[in-house]
Amino acid sequence: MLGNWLYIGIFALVALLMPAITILIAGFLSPKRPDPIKNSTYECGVETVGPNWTQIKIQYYVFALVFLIFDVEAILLFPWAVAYQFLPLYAILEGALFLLILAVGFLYAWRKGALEWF
Amino acid sequence: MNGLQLVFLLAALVSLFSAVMVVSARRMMHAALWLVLTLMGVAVIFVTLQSSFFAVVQVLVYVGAIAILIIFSVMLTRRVMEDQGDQVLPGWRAAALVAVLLFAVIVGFLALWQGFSAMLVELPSDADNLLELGKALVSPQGYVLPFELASVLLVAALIGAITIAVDLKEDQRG
Amino acid sequence: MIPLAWYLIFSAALFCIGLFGALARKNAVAILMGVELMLNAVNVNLIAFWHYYAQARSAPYVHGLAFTTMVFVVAAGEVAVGLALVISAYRRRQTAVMDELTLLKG
Amino acid sequence: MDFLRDPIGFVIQWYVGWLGELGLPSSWVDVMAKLTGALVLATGAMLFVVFLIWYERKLIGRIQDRFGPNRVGPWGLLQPVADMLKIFTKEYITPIGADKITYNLAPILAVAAVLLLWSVLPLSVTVVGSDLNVGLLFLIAIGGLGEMSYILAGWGSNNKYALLGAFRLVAQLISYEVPLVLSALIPVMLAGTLSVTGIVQAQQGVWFIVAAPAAALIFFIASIAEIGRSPFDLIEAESELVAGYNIEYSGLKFGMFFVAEFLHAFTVSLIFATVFLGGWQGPGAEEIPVLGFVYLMVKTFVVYFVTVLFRGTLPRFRIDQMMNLNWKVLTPLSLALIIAMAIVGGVTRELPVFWQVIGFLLVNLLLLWAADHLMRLAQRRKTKINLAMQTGSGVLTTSTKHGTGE
Repeated sequence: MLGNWLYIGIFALVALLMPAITILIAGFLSPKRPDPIKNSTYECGVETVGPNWTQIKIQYYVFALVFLIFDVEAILLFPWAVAYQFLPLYAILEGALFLLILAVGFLYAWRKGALEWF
Repeated sequence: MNGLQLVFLLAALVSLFSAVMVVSARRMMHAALWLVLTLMGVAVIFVTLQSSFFAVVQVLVYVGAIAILIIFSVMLTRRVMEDQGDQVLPGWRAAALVAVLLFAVIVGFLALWQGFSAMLVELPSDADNLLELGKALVSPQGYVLPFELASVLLVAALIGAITIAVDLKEDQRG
Repeated sequence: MIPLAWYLIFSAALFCIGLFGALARKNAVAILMGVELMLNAVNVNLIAFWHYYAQARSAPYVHGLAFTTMVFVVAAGEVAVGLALVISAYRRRQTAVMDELTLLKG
Repeated sequence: MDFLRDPIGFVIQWYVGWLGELGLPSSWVDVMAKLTGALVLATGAMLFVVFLIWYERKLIGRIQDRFGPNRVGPWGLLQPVADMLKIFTKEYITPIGADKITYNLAPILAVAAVLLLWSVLPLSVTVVGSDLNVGLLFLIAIGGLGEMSYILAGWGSNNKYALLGAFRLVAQLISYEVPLVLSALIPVMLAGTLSVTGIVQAQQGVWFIVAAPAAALIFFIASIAEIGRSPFDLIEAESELVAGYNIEYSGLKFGMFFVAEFLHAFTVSLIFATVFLGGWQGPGAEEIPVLGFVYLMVKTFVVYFVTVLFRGTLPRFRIDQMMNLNWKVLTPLSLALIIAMAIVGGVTRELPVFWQVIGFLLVNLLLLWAADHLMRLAQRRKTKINLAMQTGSGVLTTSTKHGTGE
């Protein structure tokens, strides 16, 4: 069990180091002639106005919220799905009930117009 | 000291350090990004406890969803002056004292418990645990009530949060 | 393998850092981050004790895992509603600093 | 003969044996073998991108009635190599006020998140990176980790457009992760395990795309959206969004996002082939493992071909259409699908496998038909409202709920 994770840990290190080293090597090969115009923030050639304080729309929050709810629901359902073949019928119906309750909340969000992109 | 202990210590140090950065960073965005690192460290600690399922769920739910939600909220509640100036209340010293005292009390009490010095040995395999967890979650002798209540709780959270967030928009428009 | 004590000390430290964050930070989102740290510490504790009790038995032992699942659910609900409140307060009063949200002081 | 039947496994065994003979302690041998495996697989995947770029450009060229790259090397095969050499010597331009750490971490994390997916995928019977018991969940979770790199890039660049592009992209990705996660539940239900190897083995008789075509379709569409390609390529809609989160990147740092995108497209095809098309399963794959690898690659390239075909032929979605497709079609459909399949599976449990599969298939097709029908109805209603609004005759005009926002 831990051996599997050891491989993933090593793989993660390799996966992080490989692009990092490639970027570093390319950094040695490439020229470095910075100047203020080149380094300025890209904004269609016009001088940037203000710091990058942008405020995003509330819609993003709502999508992230629904996503979070479904994600958590999925972690409850994954063990249920693994055990599915060993479950009696009433246990399967309990899982279905779980999803139906959630579907009610989803329908509410839909009716409320929370899923529209304005 | 063996390799596993080394991994644990590294993960614990990284996550504790970044947890300190979460509570002390001036810019909220940096605090949120440090929080991601803390959560990843905790995921590694779940791996050393041989709970693959929760290690992955930690990444999926905390890093993939909760951290993103927090980052979105940071972006939604920015004010130009917000990131300058003190980010802690005047009474932060008292809070620090409380935290340190609590830590001392917890560790002190735990040290009295005879299981404190126990060693954790490697479990045979945790493949079956997932299966057993799935059975327990829907069995009437197990956790079927919390399982269904979790669904209700999630729906309540969904409806509550959407009501708060979306109604407001209508207020502003009208 | 690793002593149980390490996990308990780690989770106590994480909990106390989170507590400090929840008590001392001005920004409401930061307070919620502190709460998330505390919940994570709870999870580490639950899984550590699950391992401690599972290794002593031969039959599968899942109570700690079921509890942890529920903590995940509660954490998700808490952060969803909490952040919605913060955003709502921010949009009404243009601030996310807790000290300035003094509507109830009258 | 062993070598011919399973060259990769043979080399691995020989290498591990050779390490053991060097007299290292066994734990070091283990670590060394794993390190080598990871290095070879990761390097191979990175170099494979060169070929993928050629393949895709050639294919897109043919679709658009062009030749595609055909100057450098035979059939233009060396074109991506030339491009790579060029991008290696390009200057890094770091914008003023960039958050250095996050800015530089983002391209690395983008590639790492994709590469890490390869660590749990079984390539043949004997070549299994890591048989994790939560493999499928791991794939989804690491896919989600990639989102973090876009946020890092958008935030680190200190540019309004980059930030907006990043958040738009992340909103898209997290939305499409919902049907992805939900439809991934169905193979888990059918296989009874989360391990990717277990899922492949469970498809010995019937591929899951036969038993659950609707789930496969949802998974496929959500996967294409996850890699952010056409028709979901709103992130790099150059004419509208100044290229999104990667606008401030140059040189190889930009190239890394590019590599990540191409590799992700292929990896997603690989995941789809593994989860729904039986992975390395095929006649004779058990006895001759190298055949399994060939089968897997053929299946993956078929899926990849379809994604490129999508890219070459479909116009881009508008963002509200894209969100509607996700929230109003795919998510409810996958919810209904899970409930229906769970109940059908529970009822037909006593029947032989054949009838069970027929039952699953019927439920899937029924739901697909119902979804199609409902979509048509909704479309018709919308057209009616639009017509009524244009002529200004109907009472329906009062129902203009779709405001312009704040």
